[in-house]
Amino acid sequence: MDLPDAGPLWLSLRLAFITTAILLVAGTALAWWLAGTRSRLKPLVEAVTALPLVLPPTVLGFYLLVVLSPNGPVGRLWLDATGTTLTFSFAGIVIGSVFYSLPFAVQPLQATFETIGRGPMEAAAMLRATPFDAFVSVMSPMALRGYLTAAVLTFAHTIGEFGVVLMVGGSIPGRTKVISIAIYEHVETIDYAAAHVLSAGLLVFSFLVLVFVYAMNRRFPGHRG
Amino acid sequence: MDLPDAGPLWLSLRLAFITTAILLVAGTALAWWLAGTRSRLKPLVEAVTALPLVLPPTVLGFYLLVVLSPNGPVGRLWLDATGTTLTFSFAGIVIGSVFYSLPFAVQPLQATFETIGRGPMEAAAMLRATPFDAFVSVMSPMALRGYLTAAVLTFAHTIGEFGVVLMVGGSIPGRTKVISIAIYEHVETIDYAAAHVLSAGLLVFSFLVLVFVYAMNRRFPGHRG
Amino acid sequence: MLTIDIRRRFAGFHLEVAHAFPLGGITALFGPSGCGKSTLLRVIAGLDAGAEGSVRFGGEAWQEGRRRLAPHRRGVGYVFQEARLFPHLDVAGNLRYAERRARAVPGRAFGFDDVVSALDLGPLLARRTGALSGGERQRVSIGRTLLARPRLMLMDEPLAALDMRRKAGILPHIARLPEVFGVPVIYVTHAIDEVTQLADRMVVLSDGRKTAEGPVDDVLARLDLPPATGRFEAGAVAEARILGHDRGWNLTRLEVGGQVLEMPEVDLPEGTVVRLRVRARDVSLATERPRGVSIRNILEATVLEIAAEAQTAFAEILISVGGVRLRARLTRASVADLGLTPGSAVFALIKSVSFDRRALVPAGTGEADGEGTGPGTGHP
Amino acid sequence: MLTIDIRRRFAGFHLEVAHAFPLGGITALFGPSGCGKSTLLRVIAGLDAGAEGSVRFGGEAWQEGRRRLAPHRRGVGYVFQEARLFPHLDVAGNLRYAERRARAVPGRAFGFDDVVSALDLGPLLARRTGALSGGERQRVSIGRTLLARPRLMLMDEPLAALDMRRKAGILPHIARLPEVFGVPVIYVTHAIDEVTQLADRMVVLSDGRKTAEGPVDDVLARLDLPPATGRFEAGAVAEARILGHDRGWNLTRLEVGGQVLEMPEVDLPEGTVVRLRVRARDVSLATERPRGVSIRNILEATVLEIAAEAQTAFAEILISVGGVRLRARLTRASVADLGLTPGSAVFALIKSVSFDRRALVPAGTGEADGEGTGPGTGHP
Amino acid sequence: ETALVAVAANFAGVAEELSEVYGGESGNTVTLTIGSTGKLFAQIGEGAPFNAMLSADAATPEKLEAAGETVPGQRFTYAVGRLALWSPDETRIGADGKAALTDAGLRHVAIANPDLAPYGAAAKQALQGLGLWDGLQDKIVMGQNIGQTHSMVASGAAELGFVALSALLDPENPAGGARWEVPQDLYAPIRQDAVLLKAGEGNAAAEGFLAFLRSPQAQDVIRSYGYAVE
Ligand SMILES: Nc1ncnc2c1ncn2[C@@H]1O[C@H](COP(=O)(O)OP(=O)(O)OP(=O)(O)O)[C@@H](O)[C@H]1O
Ligand SMILES: Nc1ncnc2c1ncn2[C@@H]1O[C@H](COP(=O)(O)OP(=O)(O)OP(=O)(O)O)[C@@H](O)[C@H]1O
Ligand code: MOO
Ligand SMILES: [Mg+2]
Ligand SMILES: [Mg+2]
Repeated sequence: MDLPDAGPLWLSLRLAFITTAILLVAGTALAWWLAGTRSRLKPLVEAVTALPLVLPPTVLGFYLLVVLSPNGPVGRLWLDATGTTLTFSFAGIVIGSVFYSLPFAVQPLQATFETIGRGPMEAAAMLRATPFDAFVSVMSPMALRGYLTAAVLTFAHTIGEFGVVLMVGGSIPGRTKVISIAIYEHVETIDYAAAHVLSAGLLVFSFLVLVFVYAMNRRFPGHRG
Repeated sequence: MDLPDAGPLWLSLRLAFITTAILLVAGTALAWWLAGTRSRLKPLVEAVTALPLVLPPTVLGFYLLVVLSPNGPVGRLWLDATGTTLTFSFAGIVIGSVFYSLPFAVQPLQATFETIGRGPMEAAAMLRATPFDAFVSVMSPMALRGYLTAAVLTFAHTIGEFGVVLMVGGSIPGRTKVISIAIYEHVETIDYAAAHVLSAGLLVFSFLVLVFVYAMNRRFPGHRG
Repeated sequence: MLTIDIRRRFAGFHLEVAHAFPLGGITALFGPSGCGKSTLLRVIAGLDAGAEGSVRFGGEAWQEGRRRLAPHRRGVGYVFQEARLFPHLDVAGNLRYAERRARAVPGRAFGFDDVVSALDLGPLLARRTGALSGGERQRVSIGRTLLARPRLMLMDEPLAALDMRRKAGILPHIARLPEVFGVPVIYVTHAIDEVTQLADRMVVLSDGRKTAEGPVDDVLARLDLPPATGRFEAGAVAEARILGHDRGWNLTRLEVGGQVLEMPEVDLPEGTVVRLRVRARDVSLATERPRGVSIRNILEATVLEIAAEAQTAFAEILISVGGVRLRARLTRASVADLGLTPGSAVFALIKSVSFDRRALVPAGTGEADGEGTGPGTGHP
Repeated sequence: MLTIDIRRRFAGFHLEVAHAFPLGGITALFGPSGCGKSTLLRVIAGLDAGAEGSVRFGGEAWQEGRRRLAPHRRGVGYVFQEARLFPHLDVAGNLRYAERRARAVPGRAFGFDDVVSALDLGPLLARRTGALSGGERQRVSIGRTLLARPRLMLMDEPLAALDMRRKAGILPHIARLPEVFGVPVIYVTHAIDEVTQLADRMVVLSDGRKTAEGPVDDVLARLDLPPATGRFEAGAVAEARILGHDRGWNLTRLEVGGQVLEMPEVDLPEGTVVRLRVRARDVSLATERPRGVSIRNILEATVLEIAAEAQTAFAEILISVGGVRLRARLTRASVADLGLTPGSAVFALIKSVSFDRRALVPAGTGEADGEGTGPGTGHP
Repeated sequence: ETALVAVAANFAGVAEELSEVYGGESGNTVTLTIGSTGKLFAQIGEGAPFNAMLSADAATPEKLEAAGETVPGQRFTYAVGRLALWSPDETRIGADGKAALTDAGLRHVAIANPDLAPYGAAAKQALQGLGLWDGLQDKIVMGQNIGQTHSMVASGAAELGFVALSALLDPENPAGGARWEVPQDLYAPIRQDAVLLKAGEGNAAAEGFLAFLRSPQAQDVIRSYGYAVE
């Protein structure tokens, strides 16, 4: 057997890193708003953030495809702005992944923010920290465990997910064919040996990454009792 | 158009309820152990609980199929014990869902337990509460937000997921053909109208459930700063 | 006896204490911030997994080496320094939580309502714990612990957040715990007035070591303790018998060492024997009986001992009033001016108003070991 | 001036206070637990979103109706009742956090090391905040707030968790804040001794309303305040001039109302004018000059006023010592026995040892409005 | 020149070999993207950049043509799939496949979803032809495509399954066990059609590859995988 092509793995890692990065930032904003708001809209927004999970990935991918394609509103804008289509492009699968993994980032962050409460932010404000400064320098390190959870769930889920990415991205080698699609295709085309190798590699690699992350978290503990 | 068959929806709801219930219990045990342990194994176990996410669902389903089939170790035991196969049964897709959604339950719970710390448990012990009692009567209500997150992620993900369920369950109408598979089939067979109806129904239904859950959570707030 | 012999090592701090706490009355654990008081309580409660040594409660081994009896089986109550109310329950919920888990104490019922009224918790019952002031939180915490009917109460600076009036309202209840519940109390504080008002005995910790122990007044009177420990509050305790009351002037007459002493009226029947705390700084001495002074208590006494404190203005004089030992704190200059020496006959002048409500020491619930006798004991 | 006129309504509690705090010196906010002290501080700091009314700091409008200036722009420092250290930083990290965000105060540098040594934080610097004792936590919190160089310090019972010696070590630093930093302090406490030692003025809150305000001794002397407010500590403050020291006996002689008084030696030069607190309960009266008593201070005085307290043993007598007003607390019985009436000539007997270190009142840092003059002001 | 060609999963292995051969001969590069037929249809409708499509059926290319997504007149059948009943357990299937299907110890038969997959429709027809369809209802489990169906059997979870003969004959990776090639009269031919998509108009690589598929050289390869050709 040949050595499997490393391309899909790099693509997956890029996708997962970018998706995780975007979601940690955007998810933070949304989670922070949700944790602090007294708006009557809060339960509605909370429900909406969980909705992407409810649809089967392929089906969600289908709707995203419709929205992002040049016939759709978003795809049209993108095409006019960049001259390229959003569907079947790396940018497109990033958007798909971000949308689909949104709950994995928002929910743990919100839960952590709410559990920590406003006390530390108040203390920081009394030391002249602006809300943004206080958030960055106090709230987020205290919420480290929540960030870890959000990052791990988002990252792992983006690595493993393929329904949305396949639909929106079209499995184009080098552009949108990520490792999960590659493995999926090996199984579908009954090339089990290749599937085993890739799966084992992916599992071992992910395991090592995760162990490293968790071990670091243990060495620099955040807020513990 | 006919009214869509309600069978897959009930099946999905049953599956999601049972999976969520099992995971809230089992996930609690695991998350509690992880939050409290000083074992050197902790980062390893933490990494392992996130691993199911890394594999594409269909591929994970394939491996589960191997393990759960009568030729596999678990399936053999089950067959000997019950006379029925685990694969292509409701029990089998429950196991598959539980396994796949494990991280969605364990991670938010662990994060919440760690953020709360041991103080409240100590206080309860000083009021003669056994560890179990203290956990049930103090820790878990304080961790309400974490449970909510775990339940919503698990429930929604189980409703929407179909790769694992499809593989392990074999899409048997009335037994293992859940709503996500039904919607998927409509999309694949280019019956978009039916897919839209089912998707819209599922979204609206899920949205209402989620809004209700979040609104309740707001009316009976747990621990807020 | 609660017998401990424990070690706990943190980076930069080492606690090593052996002590036997009688299971009766109130023992104050006193010492400066950071000396290890809370740590010691945690070890006794079984909350510190890192401690070594032995903790024995009567016949029960609570800790032997690193083997520990689970905290919830020890039946100790713990009022934490930071209250630790359950945020998901309202105030009533917190109290009921404890009540439901209490062990019945036959005979000596002390119910929810009693605790609520004693601690004035009524207006707070429906409150979320997040909506309590600092002092309110602490009162709820005390009430909650009481309702669990512990066999041993550990209290970690429970009154630090309370104002003087509330303190005064709660102190008597704490003082009566050993009597009412047969529950011994170990009471951590750095407030010497709480020690003098509450405790029968005290243990002084300093930097992780026990530096003094014994009856409160003996310890407070020790000359080798650092002055900040409470020299200002030091004094002696005299046994006194109530002779009668003067309702018109709101005074109570007592007999001390065969002589009569007056203090603001207390509500105790004639003949009661009480322990009266007399602060050294409230005692003046005279070589002739003064006349026409507002000071009502002028007792004949003999100087037993004089300890001048070098580098300070002060001297401490041990006197005998008909065999009862009292202390007087004077300036060294006065000692010289009056020519006091051991053996001098003097008059001790004690202002009646110097007896505030702290003056009466709860008549110690006996240092007898409470094992098996107290109503709260006898279950695991 | 910090001028507030605010309302805050909770279910079951209603705070409504209008007051003008001079921006200089230390104002004690005093009142029983639950009276609204912390709530008032939170409103001043801008942390309470539900308050209505106005808060004006000098020329700046901090709150007008429900429009509020963001808390972090107010430049107030807040020592919280529960410390609120940042758990993800060690002690040094907590201090540096504040230091980095401080506004430079030209001329009056007061660095990290000064704070560390003043509060004895050196041994704690590398500690996790979770590994601090209750008192240690509070010291770090005070240090952190100082290092942020606030324009106004709000302190919520900062010393409740500290022992007497540590308290004594820190109090002078707090007392000097207004001088050293030009930073006014509003100091919440229920401990009357902290009020008497620290504060120039006090505001008494009771159940959400301001019930008294003014210089500390005036307030404490008011007869209409509930006795628990600190009657026991009440007294009068007399202006006194240091005449000289008796190094041999460690005594200092002062002139009060043209007469001489002795107290334990204080380290102040001859001629200094000080304010001396004399507790009413430490003053006895006599109709003839006693002889041969250890009480060294026997001052000629005239009775001005007698207030008997019904239902109690006590009476409070206002006397004049050469024009200086002092208070004496006697039993009503003694007043009758000595036949005291306004105008009686008496001798006031004051034990020298009754002057502890609390006796000298910091020479008030001037009630002048500090706006624009203090180094900490002038930025938004 | 390069072309992006969408291929139905069941033909992916053959297509790979063919694209290599074609690439070597023509100098053009053909990149394959694999998908289920339904998904590919949706993607093409939304502007997927595929130049050509090798469908698993005949109906989808027809629909694409009707929708105007193809270069008209280029549709042709590149392979005819054949159905096999397969078990990894050699003893499961004897000479008569029907006997294996009526064995009392049989718990599950896997087929592809007849609504989604041509091989599934064929399997259904075959079972109906054998008169077993109604009787086996309890035992039938379905994959969404022929690949999943194959996995269900390969894992041992289903004792028997109707799979693509091509998957069993893969020269690199021949399947063991026992098989029964379903008589072709039991099901309508599984015609797999190819079309040139609009995006492939004028793309020499795509047009060339489709032409190559019809060459005898390519047809030999296709046959070697167990497909028939027309
Ligand atoms: N987990 C820990 N790790 C390291 N040092 C600790 C830990 N817990 C406590 N200490 C240190 O041990 C010493 C004793 O702490 P302890 O809390 O027992 O003091 P304390 O006497 O209760 O003081 P306070 O009156 O201020 O509450 C302190 O110096 C504290 O910093
Ligand atoms: N969020 C809230 N909701 C309802 N009531 C509240 C809330 N916060 C405070 N209170 C009530 O307001 C009153 C004043 O509280 P505050 O914390 O200001 O008291 P405090 O004077 O600081 O008391 P302490 O000395 O005990 O800290 C208390 O009765 C308290 O229970
Ligand atoms: O290749 Mo198919 O679409 O599973 O018959
Ligand atoms: Mg402590
Ligand atoms: Mg308060």
